[in-house]
This record gives sequence, C-alpha cells and structure tokens, in this order.
Amino acid sequence: YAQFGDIKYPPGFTHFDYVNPQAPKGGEIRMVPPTRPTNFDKFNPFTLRGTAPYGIGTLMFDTLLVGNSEEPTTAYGLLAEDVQVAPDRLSATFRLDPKARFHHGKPVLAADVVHSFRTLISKQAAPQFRTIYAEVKDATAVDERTVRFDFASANPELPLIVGGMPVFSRDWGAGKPFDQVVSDIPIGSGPYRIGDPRMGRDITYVRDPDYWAARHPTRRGHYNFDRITFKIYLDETSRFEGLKAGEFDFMREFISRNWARQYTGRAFESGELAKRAFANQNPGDFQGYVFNLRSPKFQDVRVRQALGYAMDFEWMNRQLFYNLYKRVHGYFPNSEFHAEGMPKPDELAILEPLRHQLDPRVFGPAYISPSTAAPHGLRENLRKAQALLAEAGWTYRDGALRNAQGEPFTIEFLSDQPSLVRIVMPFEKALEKLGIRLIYRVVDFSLAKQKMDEFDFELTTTRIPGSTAPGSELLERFGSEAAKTKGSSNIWGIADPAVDAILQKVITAKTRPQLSAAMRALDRVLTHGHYSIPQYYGSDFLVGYRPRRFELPATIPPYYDVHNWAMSTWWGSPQNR
Amino acid sequence: MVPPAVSPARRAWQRFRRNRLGFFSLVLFSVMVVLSLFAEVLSNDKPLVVRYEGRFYFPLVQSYPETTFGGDFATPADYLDPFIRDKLTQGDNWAIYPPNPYGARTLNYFASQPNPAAPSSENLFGSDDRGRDLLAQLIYGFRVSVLFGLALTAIGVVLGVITGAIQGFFGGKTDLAFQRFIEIWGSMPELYLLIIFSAVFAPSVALLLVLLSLFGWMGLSDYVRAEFLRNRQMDYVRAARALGVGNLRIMWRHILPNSMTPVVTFLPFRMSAAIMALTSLDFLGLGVPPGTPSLGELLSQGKANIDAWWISLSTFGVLALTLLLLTFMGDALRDALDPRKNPV
Amino acid sequence: MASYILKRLLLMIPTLLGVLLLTFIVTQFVPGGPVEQMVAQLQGRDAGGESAAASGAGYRGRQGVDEQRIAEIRALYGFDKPAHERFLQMLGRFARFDLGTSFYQHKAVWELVKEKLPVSISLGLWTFFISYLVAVPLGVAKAVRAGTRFDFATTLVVLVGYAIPGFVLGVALLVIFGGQLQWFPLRGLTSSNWEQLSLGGKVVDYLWHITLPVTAMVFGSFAVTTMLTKNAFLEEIRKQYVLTARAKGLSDRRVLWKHVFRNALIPIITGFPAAFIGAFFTGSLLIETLFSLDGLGLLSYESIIRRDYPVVLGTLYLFTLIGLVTKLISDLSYVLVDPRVKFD
Amino acid sequence: MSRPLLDVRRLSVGFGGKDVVHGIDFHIDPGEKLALVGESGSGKSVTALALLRLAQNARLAGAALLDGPDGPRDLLKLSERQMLGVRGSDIAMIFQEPMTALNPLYTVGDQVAEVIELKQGIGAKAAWEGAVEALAATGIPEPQRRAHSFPHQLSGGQRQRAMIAMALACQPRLLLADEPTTALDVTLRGQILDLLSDLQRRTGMAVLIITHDLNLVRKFADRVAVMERGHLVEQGEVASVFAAPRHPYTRKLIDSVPRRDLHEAPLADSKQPVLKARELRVAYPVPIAGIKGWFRKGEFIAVHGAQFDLMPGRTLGVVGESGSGKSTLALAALGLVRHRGQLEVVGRQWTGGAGADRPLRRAVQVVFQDPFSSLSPRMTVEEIVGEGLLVHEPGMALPQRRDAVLKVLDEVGLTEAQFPGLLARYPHEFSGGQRQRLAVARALIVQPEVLVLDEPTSALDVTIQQQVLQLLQRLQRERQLSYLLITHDVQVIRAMAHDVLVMKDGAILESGSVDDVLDAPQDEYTRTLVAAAS
Ligand SMILES: Nc1ncnc2c1ncn2[C@@H]1O[C@H](COP(=O)(O)OP(=O)(O)OP(=O)(O)O)[C@@H](O)[C@H]1O
Ligand SMILES: Nc1ncnc2c1ncn2[C@@H]1O[C@H](COP(=O)(O)OP(=O)(O)OP(=O)(O)O)[C@@H](O)[C@H]1O
Ligand SMILES: [Mg+2]
Ligand SMILES: [Mg+2]
Repeated sequence: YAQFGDIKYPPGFTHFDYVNPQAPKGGEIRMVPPTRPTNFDKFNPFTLRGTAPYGIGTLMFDTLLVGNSEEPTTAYGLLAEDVQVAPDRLSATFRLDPKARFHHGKPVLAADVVHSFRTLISKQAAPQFRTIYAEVKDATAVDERTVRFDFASANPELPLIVGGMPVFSRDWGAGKPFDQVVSDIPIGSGPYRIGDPRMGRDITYVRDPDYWAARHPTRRGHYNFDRITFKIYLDETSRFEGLKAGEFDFMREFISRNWARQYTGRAFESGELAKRAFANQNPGDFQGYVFNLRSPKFQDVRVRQALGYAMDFEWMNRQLFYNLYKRVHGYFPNSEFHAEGMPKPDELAILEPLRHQLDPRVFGPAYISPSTAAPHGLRENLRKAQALLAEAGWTYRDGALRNAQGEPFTIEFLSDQPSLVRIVMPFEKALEKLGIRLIYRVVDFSLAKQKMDEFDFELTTTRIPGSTAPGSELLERFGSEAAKTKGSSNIWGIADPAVDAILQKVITAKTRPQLSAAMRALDRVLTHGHYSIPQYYGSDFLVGYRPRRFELPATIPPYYDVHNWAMSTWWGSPQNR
Repeated sequence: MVPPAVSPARRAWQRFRRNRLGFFSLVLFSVMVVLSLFAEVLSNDKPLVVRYEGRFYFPLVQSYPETTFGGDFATPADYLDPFIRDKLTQGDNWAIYPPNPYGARTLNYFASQPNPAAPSSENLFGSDDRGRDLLAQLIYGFRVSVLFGLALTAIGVVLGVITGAIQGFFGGKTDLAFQRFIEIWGSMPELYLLIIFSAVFAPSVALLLVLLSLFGWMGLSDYVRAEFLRNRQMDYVRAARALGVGNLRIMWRHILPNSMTPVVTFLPFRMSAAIMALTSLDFLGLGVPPGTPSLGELLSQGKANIDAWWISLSTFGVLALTLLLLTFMGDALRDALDPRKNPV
Repeated sequence: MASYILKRLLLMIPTLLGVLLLTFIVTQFVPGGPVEQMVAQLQGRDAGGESAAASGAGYRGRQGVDEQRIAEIRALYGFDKPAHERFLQMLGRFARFDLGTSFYQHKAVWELVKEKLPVSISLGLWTFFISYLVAVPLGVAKAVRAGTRFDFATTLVVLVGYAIPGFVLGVALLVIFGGQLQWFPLRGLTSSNWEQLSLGGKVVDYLWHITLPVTAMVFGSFAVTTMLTKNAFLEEIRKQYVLTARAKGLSDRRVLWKHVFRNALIPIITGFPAAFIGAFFTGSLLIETLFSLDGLGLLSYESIIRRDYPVVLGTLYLFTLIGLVTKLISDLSYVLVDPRVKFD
Repeated sequence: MSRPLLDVRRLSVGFGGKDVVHGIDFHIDPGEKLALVGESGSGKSVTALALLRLAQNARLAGAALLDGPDGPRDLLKLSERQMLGVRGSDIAMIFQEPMTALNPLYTVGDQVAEVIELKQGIGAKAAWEGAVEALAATGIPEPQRRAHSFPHQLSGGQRQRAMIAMALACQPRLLLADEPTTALDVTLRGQILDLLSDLQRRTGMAVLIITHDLNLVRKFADRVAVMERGHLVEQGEVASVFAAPRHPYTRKLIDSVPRRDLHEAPLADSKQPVLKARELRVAYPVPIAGIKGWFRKGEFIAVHGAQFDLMPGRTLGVVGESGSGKSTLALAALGLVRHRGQLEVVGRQWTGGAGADRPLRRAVQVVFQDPFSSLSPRMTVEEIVGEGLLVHEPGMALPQRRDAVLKVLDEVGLTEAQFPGLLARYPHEFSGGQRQRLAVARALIVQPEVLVLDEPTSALDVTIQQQVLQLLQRLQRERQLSYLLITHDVQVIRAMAHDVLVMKDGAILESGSVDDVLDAPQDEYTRTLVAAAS
C-alpha cells in the first residue's frame, strides 16, 4: 500500500534491493542504545510507566504492514497478506497471512489484531497511542483472519498508521489488566525473543530460529545476527572507554567534537575500530533560534533579520564542530521540500494568489542564511545588522542599544540545556558588539517545558525533526489557530493568513509533487519571514564500530535509522560466527 | 615566674609559624589569593595602556567605543579583534596588553585552532571547549571558588555560632525545640532544594551562596552548642552573673571567646569543603550560572574532553593545590591553638 | 534505659512530620511536576546532544497532547485531589510503612530501594571497612610517631587523597585501568555471566568489579578518620592513666592497645554502628554514574530531577527514619562503651 | 647502716633545653619514709617520674642507683625492657590525681588485677582474687563489690585507695606517693595516711611522699627534703628541720600557717545585718528516672532551714563536709539559685530581674573556689576587673575606669611596677595566688558590702594561702567588709572567722562564735572535723 500510489516493488518480489539476501545468519552485534541511558524495568513497551529495553518494539513485534528504507510513504504486507482500502478511504481491510505465528506457536488471528488495537487505545496503555489512532474509529474482526479498521476521516495516511501497529497475542499477560503486565515476556511474532529474561541493565535478543517470516520477502536478508545485545553505560566516558575496550561493537556518536578528537588511538589505527560517517538522505532536522513574536521587539522583521546576521555559523563549524555540520537554509533541509533558487512554476501557482499578502522577496531567490565566509566576515554582517536595527529604530546610546523610548535591547535566551553555552557564547559576543545583551537562562527541564507551554520566553532554540511525509502536524506548528493555543508547537506565534492558506494546500495535497510544491512554497514564505535564525544540521550518522566483526550490505538505502539498519541488515563476518 | 606579656594571639601566631609547612602554605595561599584579586591586571582582554593617534587610553579603567579607534560600532571595542589590533599597531600606535591577554569571559574568537586547543603560545594553558583561554579561566575560577568558599564559610560560621550559642546558653526547651528544627532541616534533601531553587530563580552566585548557607551551619552549630553547654557552667560565667552582667554580654564576651576553638579549628576544612561543594555542583551543572568561570565546570569539561588533557590536568592541579594548602593551614592552625604545644 | 529509648522514639515523630511536611510543601510550589514531565515525554521531547542529525525515517504520530490526556495523567498521579488530602493519605501510608509507588516505574518505592541496595551496600561497606582498617592503624602509628618524618609523609599522602575529588579520581581510574590497561571492568557490579560462575568465581568477579569505584571513594575518606584517630590518641596518650599504666610496669604495646586504644576510640567506636548502618544507604551519585552502578545515589538524583515525588518522599521518609534510628543507636552504644555516660 | 635502697646523685631533668631539676642528691634507706616538700612547680613530681623514667620528652642526667640482689643498678641507664621489670615490682607510684590516673573504662578490680597478673604471673582468676584482697587491705568497704566498680563510681577517697591498692599489689620496695591526699576531704586524709604507715610497717617498704602539707610531713615522715626551683635546698630529720630550719625558703614554708589578725569589732546590736536568712531552703531540680520524669522534675534539697545573720564588718565562716550545701548557700546569698524562705541582703530581697537586682549585685560580691576557672581565660585583666564598673557605672569614661582598675589592683597588691603590661595580661599569666587576688579585685571594684568567699584558699600553696588571707584581713579592717567565708580548712576558720556555721546534708548543725564552736564542739561531726585538723 502506498499513500501516494507510488510503489517500487511489484507483488511477488523476493527481497528489498538494499539487503544481501544471501547474508549468512549467526554472530552477534553489541550496541549501546542511542537513547538516554536508563536501565529498563519492564518488558512491556506500551504502557506509560517504566522503561522498556531499547529495540523491543522492532525486534519482538511484527506489524500488519512493514515499510522499507527506500519509500517513506509505502508499506508492504507482513502479517497481512493483503490490504484493501475502501473507495471512500474510510476503512481498510487486512487479510492475515495464515503462516503467521506468535512466539508461543499459536497463529496470528484477527482477534489478536483487534485485541492489540483495543488494548493500545485503552486507558491502560500509554496515552500517545490514543493520539496516534485518534482518527481510527474501531477495528472489527470480519472473520478469523480478516480484520477491518474504520476511519473517522478519509486521510490516506491512516492505512499506514494502522499498518504500523504492533500486534501481540491475546495470551500475553494472561488476562491481567494491561498496565499490570510488566515483567511478562511479550508474546509477539517478531524475529527475536528475549535472551535472558532478567530485568536489569543489558538486554540480549536471540534470533527465533522458527520465525514464521524468515523467508518472507520483506524480511529476506534481514535480521542476520543470532544475538543482538544492548548495553547500558550510565556515563559517557565509561561508554566510550567500553567501546575502545571491546565491550561492545557499535556506537553512534552525537557530539562532533568527540568524533573528531576522541576517535583516535591504537584501536583505530590498527583497524580494530573504525569511525565512519554513513551518508543518508533522511530529511534533515531543522534547528534554529526561535523568536517569540509575541514579544514586541521581535515583531519587526528587520530586527529579526538583523539578529540573524549575528550568528557566525562558519566560526562555530570551524571552532566547535570540526566542519561536520551543514548550514540550514530553510525549514526542511536535505529534502525535496527545501526551496532553492527562483520559485518554480508549481510553487508560483500557489504563491501568486497570495502576492498582495506577501513580502516581494518571496518571489525572488530562495532564502540563503548569511555567511561569514571569506570575503565578508562577521564584521561585514554586523554592519548590515547595525544598519537594519537603525532602520527599525534601535540605536546605541548610554551603553546599550535602545529604541525611541530608551529601553535597552536585551534578550533572554531560555534553555534547559546548560551545554548549549558553547554555541550561544559566540552569538552572545556578536550581539554584544551590536549593543544587545543576551541573557542565557538555563532552567530545569520541567520548568522549561512549562514556560514554553505558556510561551513565556523571548528566544529559544528548537529542533524540528525532518519528516518524509509532512502533514497536518504543520498546522499545529505554523498555523495561526495554534499560535493562540497554549502548549502548541507554534512557539513563534506565527499568525499569517498567507501561511495558513499554503498550509491548507499542504494538507490537501493528493500527490507527492503537489505536496512537495506546497511545502517549498511554505518554506519560501517562512524563511523570508525571518521567524527563526537557522542554525545547522548534521546529515551523516557518525558511527564507531568494529569492522572486522561485520560485513555490510553493498548498498546503503536512502532513508534509515542507523541502529535499525545495522541490526537488521548487517551480518557477522566469519570471525563473528 | 610570670612570663613576659605576650598575648595569646601572638603566641598562637608563633606556634603557627613554627609549623613550617602550614606557614609556607599560608604564604603561598595568600599570594595566590592576592594575585587572583588582581586578576584583571594579569589576565584581561583589555590592554593596560593604548596609544592611539597621539593620545593615551586606559581601557582597563574606562571603556571606549570601537569608533574611537576607527571601528564601526559604538559598542566597547574588542581589543583582540585583528581589525582593532591592526589599527592599534599602525604607525606610532601601540598597546600594552596584560601578561595573559584574555579575560574571564573572553572568547578567543580569532583562534587558529579548533576548541579546545592545546597549550600553545597563543593560549599558554590551552583553551577550553568553548574557546576561552584556560589560564584566564583558572585564575578567575580560582578567585570565584576561593571567594565563594570564604563567604560561605563566614556565613556558616556566623549562623552556626549564633544558633549554637542560643541553644547551648539557654538549654532546656529552647534547646529541645532547636534540636528538632535542626534535625528536620538537616534531613531535608539538600540537592533537591538546590535543583528546585535553581529552577525557579535565575541562577547566580549569590543565590547559590544563600542556598548553601541555609545548610552549611548545622555541623558547626552542634559544636558551638556543646561548648556553650559546657562553658555556661563555668565559674567565670557565674562570676559574671554575680557582677550583674547581662545574658548577651556574657554570651558575647565571656563564653564565646572560649568556645571558638572548634570553630577556628574547622575553618580551613570548612573552606575546602565549601570549595569542593561548589565544584561538585558545577560539575553537576547546578552551580554558578553558565559562562561564569568555575573550576567545577572546567572539571566537567575535562571529563567530556578526555583527550584535552590540559583542561583536566591544570584544573585538577589548581584544585588539589588549593585544598592541600588549606588543609595544611588547618593543621597548623589546630596546633597553634592547642596551648599544650606552647613554645617554651 | 527503656524509657529513654521510648522517649527518643517519640521525639522522632515530630521530626519526621516536619521533614515530610516541608518537603511536601516544596513539591507543591515547584513548577513543572511529573505531569509536565510525562507530557513532554509523550511529545518526544527528550534532551539530545548539540547535533541535529536526522532522527530516522518512518516516525508517525502527531505531536501535541490534548487536554483530556493531560487530565488523565493528572488523575493517574492523584493530582486531581487537593494537596492536604494527598498529604494525609501519604502520612497514613507511611505510618503503615507503605512507601508508595513510583510515578515512572512499575515499582513500589520499597522495591526500588531494595533493588538499589546491593550497589550501595557494596560501595558503602567496603569503603567503610577499608577506610577504617587503614585509617585507624595509620592514625595510631602517626600518633605514636608524632612529629617524625613518617608522620609528615603520611599526612601528605592522606591529605592529597583528601584533596582529590572522588569523581576526578574515578575518571582517572576508569580511563587508565578500565579503558587503557583493561585490568578492571568499566561498569556494573558483576559480569553478565555471573550466574554461571562458581562461588569462588563469583567472589572474584565481584571484587574485581568493585575495585575501581571503591578505590575512588575510599581515597578521600582516609584523611578524616586518620586525623581523628591520631588526635584522639595524642590526647589520650598525654593523660595520667597512661603514666599509671606504665608505672605499673606494663609494656608500651599493652598500654597502647589496651588502655589508650579503648579510650581514644570511644568517639570512633560509638560512631561505628551508626556509620555501619549508614554505609548501607550511602549513595554517591557521581561514582555510581561513572561506573554505571545503579544505586541509591542515582535513584535519589533521578527521582528529584524527574519529580518522582513518591520516590522522593518515600526515600526521604525511610532515610530520615534510618538516620534518626542510627543516631539513637550511636548514642546508646556510647553508654555501652563508656561506663561514665548515663542517660535518663 | 646498710646500703641505701635508692641513691640519687646529681639528678638533673630538663625539658627542651631547660633544666627544671638541677642536679639534686638524696637517698632513701629501706623502710624509710622521706617527705619531699616544696612550692608548686619546684620539680617534685618531675623527680619522681624521672626515677621511673616516665617523664616524657625529658632529658635526664646524673644517676639513680637502686639497690638490688645483684648490687645497685643505675635506673637511668637500664634498658626500657629492664625498666619494665623495675616499674611496679621494685618501685610503684601513686599519682597526684586519682580520677585521671585511673583508666575510666576498666573496673578498678581489672586494673589492680592486671598488675598482679603481670608481676606474679598467675592466672586471671587468682589475680582477681588478689586484687580484691589488695582492695580490702586498703580498707575499702565491700571490696568484692567495689572491685567491679568503674573509677567514676567511687568516691575520691575510694579512688585514691584503689590507686594505693594498685601500687601496693606487688609489694614494691619503694613507693613513690605524689601528693596522695590533696584531692581528699580532711577526714579522709588521716585515714589514708594511717593506711600508708600501717602498710609500710607491715611490708617494710620505703616511701617517698611528695606533699605540701607540712602537718602531714610532721606526722608521717622520718626525714624531709625541701625543694625550691629545682634545687634541693635542705634535707634532714623531720624534727630537726622543723625545729631549726636553715634555709630561708624552708623557714618561710614553715612559717606559713594562717594567723589570726582580725579587727575584733564588738557586736553592735543597733546595726542591721547585711545578710539575713530565715528558714532558707534551696532545692535543685533533678531528673526522675522512668516515664514520669518526662513530665515532672524531682527535687534535691541542698539546703534547708538555714538561719543566720551576717553583721557588717564581720566574718561568718561556713564549714562542713563536701556536698553539705556550702556552695549552694553561697549561691543563694548571691541570688544565683532560686530559693524559698527569707533572705535579705542589706535589707532587700532578690527579685530575679536583672535590672531590679542590679543595686543588690553591687552590694554582694563573690570570690569563687577556683580562681582560674572563675576568670574568663580570654579576657585581659583590665576587662575582667573593669567589667563591674561597666555594668554598674555605664557612664564612666575609659580613663577614669582605667584609673579605678589600677587603684583596686594596687590595693590587692598587684602593681604595674611589679608586672609590666599588667592591664593587658591574661589570667593564665599569673600564679594561683595572684589570680586569687585578681578575683578579689574584681569583686572589690564595685565597692560591695558583703563578700562571699567560696574556699578562697583551697587551691593554693601554703605560702600563697598566707598572702591571700592577710590581704582579706587587711581589707576587712580598712573597708568594714563582711565576709561569708566557706572552707573546710578548720585552720582557715580559726584564723579568719568571728562566727561559724557547721553544715551537714543541707542542714546547719551548729552555729556560734568560733571559739565556742571549735573549742567545744557539740556535734559529733564537728568533733571529727576539728580533730582531723589538729
Ligand atoms: N612534660 C613537661 N614539659 C615541660 N616542662 C615540664 C613538663 N613537666 C613538668 N614541667 C615543668 O617542670 C617543672 C616542675 O614540675 P613538677 O610537676 O615537678 O612540679 P611539682 O613540684 O610537682 O608541683 P606541684 O606541687 O604543683 O605538683 C614545672 O615548672 C613544670 O612546668
Ligand atoms: N545544679 C545542681 N543540681 C542538682 N544538685 C546539685 C546541683 N549543685 C549542687 N547539687 C547538690 O547539692 C549538694 C550541695 O552542693 P554544694 O555544691 O553546695 O556542696 P558544698 O558543700 O559546696 O561541697 P564542696 O565542699 O564539695 O564544694 C550536693 O549534694 C550536690 O550534689
Ligand atoms: Mg606535682
Ligand atoms: Mg563547694
């Protein structure tokens, strides 16, 4: 099933292109989870309380449909042999594969699917499931192996959403209330089982030799390791020492500085360890400083633009990030939704009707973040900033940049991460040159959250995860309705009818090109509004691993998460079997 | 038979001097503190003197806008900016920079190496992971730590002595109630309150001082209380009573001077404990506001950048030296206050 | 005696009430409670690094949590009831020694504490024993040889150990002996194959694991006990009964170990049982984190950071109670050790 | 005569390069009782310790030959091992203060048995029995039970006896007794001395007794040696030395007995008593054991039914055994404890309010028992003495106050000429007698009418005691002061008081003029007291 009807693999395909269908089974991969390191205390990943071990959802539960790493909006049947979407798009019917078996040997039946769904939307499960399946009215078992989901709206994404639902057996937890199911080993139908059912620090998943879908086309060449282990180190230093000491094989690095400086030494020189940046085409995350437009001083677009000139990305990338990051120029970096050059006709078609509401620059070349590269330098940019600020009525008097009323220009930067100080300091310094005082206010996580919900901040930094299939969440983020709603993601407070109009186009896009055009138009409007100061993103996965223990598939797929990719498509080298 | 009149303080001082290690520590420590108090002259990004187009400027005392030296901005000049440096070295112009041309918050913006940079002629001790000069950080961090330690100790002593004195002197119900209060207060999870308060109020060194002070006095208070309980029974207190001396004066003039031994003995240890407390809090990220130079912050940077050995090594050096000096001084002080070790 | 104990036990009640009430009030005024935490977690806003590398394809599900969900979470945590009602309920439970259940984990607070105990006991007890076993004889030796070169050298060593913050030493040990030389494991209390080991193997494995963390902790703890012992001994050695004993013709050794030892160690001996019990519950956040040990220090810290109030209050109650009981025990052991002291 | 048991030749003891004992010679024959006397700090204790080689950090020179089966051995040259054999078996020592000289954590039985076990090499059980016997021999009642007591559970006399038992347990040939009686009640002193001479007679050991109680020397010793500042200035038979002292210091020592030199003012009936007590009763709150004690405090009645008058210009002596309530009475007179019954000071009563009592405070002043502990150690002379003026005449300017202080110091015999920097000195820079005078000065400066003296001389050397008493007598003559004098030294009473009260267990047993009471004691207790003192 494909949301936009574009499907790569025809029925009857044998395997995905990016895997090695002949990959030998066996061996072990030991990784550290990329999440915050906490010990797990439950095996049930679907309830609110507690921490389940990393990977349990992917490795132990199959879903009706399964996506691949090439097509973001397409999924293929796994538990479901077949899926039929009603013409009115208000329901989807899945026919289950008769071969499908749970770990305890019983077949996967429609009743299990319905049970899974009902359980997940019950109050005993974590509330996010109710949000995810909010537009799914109900699931009905049509017959023993057929299940129908009814939808509240004709959203073409919904079949993918229910297709991605984890399915587990009715026997799991033996009828206990779901929130009491804690240490019961989950009964799913996934490729792995839990190796040693002990609570604690590490978890090892053991490949199920009788996995029903071992030869299934969507699973061919996948899940080659006999054992997948996740180790938990509570401390970064000990984690990295662990990697060097050979306690585990694979670690993703999040900090460029470590990557550039610490991944050296004997083990790396001898080839026992390798550091490698895995390229990918995942849409980049947008990261940038966010102005709160509710604050009067940020309502002037010239002020916002001027402040943008004060950020010296080139310096940061050189001095702090070892040139590992790229500049963000728009809200949807590294994706087809990123606007470049002059507007294309399909974008113009959307923008033209709104011309009277829009800044003329929108119709010019796409926004490029200011650079301090060689000829200009920061000084040049700051001069421009000074000019813009002067235009907006801010001039330097009595030791501060002041407006006509004599109020000094100060900005409170709100964050819950003290570590950002490295990044903020150069910005602060540049602002100081302009006469603006930046106050870096670090509060603890809970308080930051509360302040953000109240929109009680002036400047903060945000990250918008890239999405291959943007949709209605954008309304929540950029729509004028959301700007008024406390706790919404529209932290800027963008309330622009033109943006609203374009957002409407995004949501109602029927085809991918339509979506893409609307998104690009949106990008142009937003960037020229200077609502944020775009920062940077890192596109590659920075990984340290033991190359002698593994062999990798020949092709790297475009969209993937590096942990999932490694554990599902790599295989052990001869010495690791 | 009567020894020459040498006041006890003087004799204590003589005893102190006889402990060579302690005395040497005191000298070295004082030198370090005094130097750090003049940190602005030693380590600053503002030149001491500038001669520009025939006129003298003293940026250390007065701030000049960049436009003074032919720059673009009306804001204070950045004398490390190559642009300004050029102007200051053109022709007859010159500028004398402090020995270490970086201040506490100076970002070495025009560094040639990525941060953290190893020691070089540019940054004698290297730079930290944000690009600040490490030597400057150490000097200012030391100053903050020591001043903080001093302030915290002073407040702790004052509070501890007052509460201890009240409990010990009045005893009975006052004592009982106070003891409960201390028990309760002492059982409060300190870290918890610290986290909470630093979340609610804008963090500052002063706030931290207040918060830590709230808890810092209890140990001392116990000692002072015990001393007061003992000393209030002494005959000289009775004698003062018989003279009609009031309670306050008895506490202040008679009992207190005789109850200070534990206080003084513990002083240096309390101070090193205060420095350590601040360091640990900084290490946890609960300490001084971001951007303030601090040893704890440098330690945690050192941990995050193990390869940048110069950070951890020099910070640790400064910290260990400070604490050692303090402890040695404390040892000497205790000996000095022990009259049994009288020099003959 | 019995009535004294009873009195002390009764006096604990106001203390406990006070501590709980104060903390509870604080929790009421703290912005951002567990509800916000949970909501944030649901929205997927978890702290990350500086980097914004792509978080992977296929994320589905909307952001934003609606009012109704928030209300549900609120009810789940019991925040729909007024504060005083919750407080009274809590007291009721505590009176029955039911410490409540964690907000975030599927566990009763009791269970959590029990789970973390092995780590804390391991760290605490070993540190405790080693530091006493080394420090007490060392202190005695120093007292006997007071003023000699040996005394000076050991003072230096002990004080250097004291000046090194435990976490700094921990990092150094971890990197050198864990990472570089790989003599010791980096984390945990036992190996993953512990179950399969023979008894001897288990013991060795356990000792092998705790060597580094205990070393890191123990170093700083020598100084205090050593100096305390030394001073106590010096004090006692000067007393007359020592002369008496020697005048009786007892050998120096017998005088030292029989007569002096017992007197000098009264403060240490009487603190012993309490310290012993205390050692079960000491947490050391930084060391625990560093060596990935899941102990009480970490539990307390995390529960505070994450506003896991039942854990905060439950452990607070438990530990305050234990603290008060140990204080009572140490007071009582005083009576046992020192025949001169009497209560009631 | 046979060889001396111990022959000390040119013994010097030095601390830190300074000699405190300068080459003294003396000897003790077997079975002889030698008394070593001398003022405080003259080196007596150090000499004794040096003989046992227990003087710490001391440099010893000379020789101390101890006679033995293999001929004389020099104690100063024996190895530490050999000394172990000497200590306890050949020479034993009784220390000055029994409380601190006993290990507080072991029962006295243990401590005595320890020596026996070590020296006689017998089993623990037998040693214990030996210890009990040794204790019994010193006349401790119920030795079985006492052996199980810790030192703090014994009275001072019992402790002293335990010390003696310990020293004698091994039947040493020489006993060094360092002021074995100073810490004791008069009544106990005689007992202890009797005990010592008894034992000495029985076992034939020699005794070196250190003391400054000349009465005791006269009664007990065969020969006496006098020390002054580390020199042995005179020695000889007791009788001859006392009869014809040759050295001036010895003479001074022997002359220092309290002398009566009072202004025997006739009792004028017209005068108001400055201190008048009727049915005075003082009780201390004491905790009650058990649950009841949580809510109520018990009472210990320290003084009851006290009744006396103190007339202006006269001295009322109070005697009585330890704990009989003498100090309590004094505290009541000073308004420092709560009391019931009638107590009038210059015609007024204590109210308990600091402001209201201020004039009264001025009228009654006190000199406490222990001069050292009653002077704040960290205040200078000027502060201590001037404080009274500060309180009672707050308006007085500094120079005036200083003058007043100097004047009163001069009156008590402390002058700037004698002590340079007098006003800036601290109490510990004075001798005991001088400190006692400071305390008197402090009391006098506010010009009181009544002075309460709580054992003003007990801590002092005989010579100094003499000085202080003379000072007090002179002041009384000059200023018409009234004294309430507390002491247990009958000689002091005889010298100082006009009238006397005898107290026991909080009650007044007897009262009347000195001559009446002391020469014709009515009460049993008074009789023992008077007998012990003569
Ligand atoms: N350990 C020591 N170190 C230095 N000086 C000492 C030491 N012990 C005693 N002295 C000094 O030696 C001198 C003699 O002291 P000693 O104790 O023998 O006096 P004493 O005659 O026993 O006096 P008293 O009657 O007060 O007991 C004193 O001046 C004293 O200060
Ligand atoms: N604060 C107090 N609380 C309870 N009892 C006390 C207190 N002070 C004194 N006593 C008791 O009161 C009694 C009388 O004490 P006081 O001090 O008056 O005796 P004293 O005659 O001065 O004895 P001494 O000659 O030993 O000084 C003693 O039995 C003592 O134990
Ligand atoms: Mg003596
Ligand atoms: Mg008395």
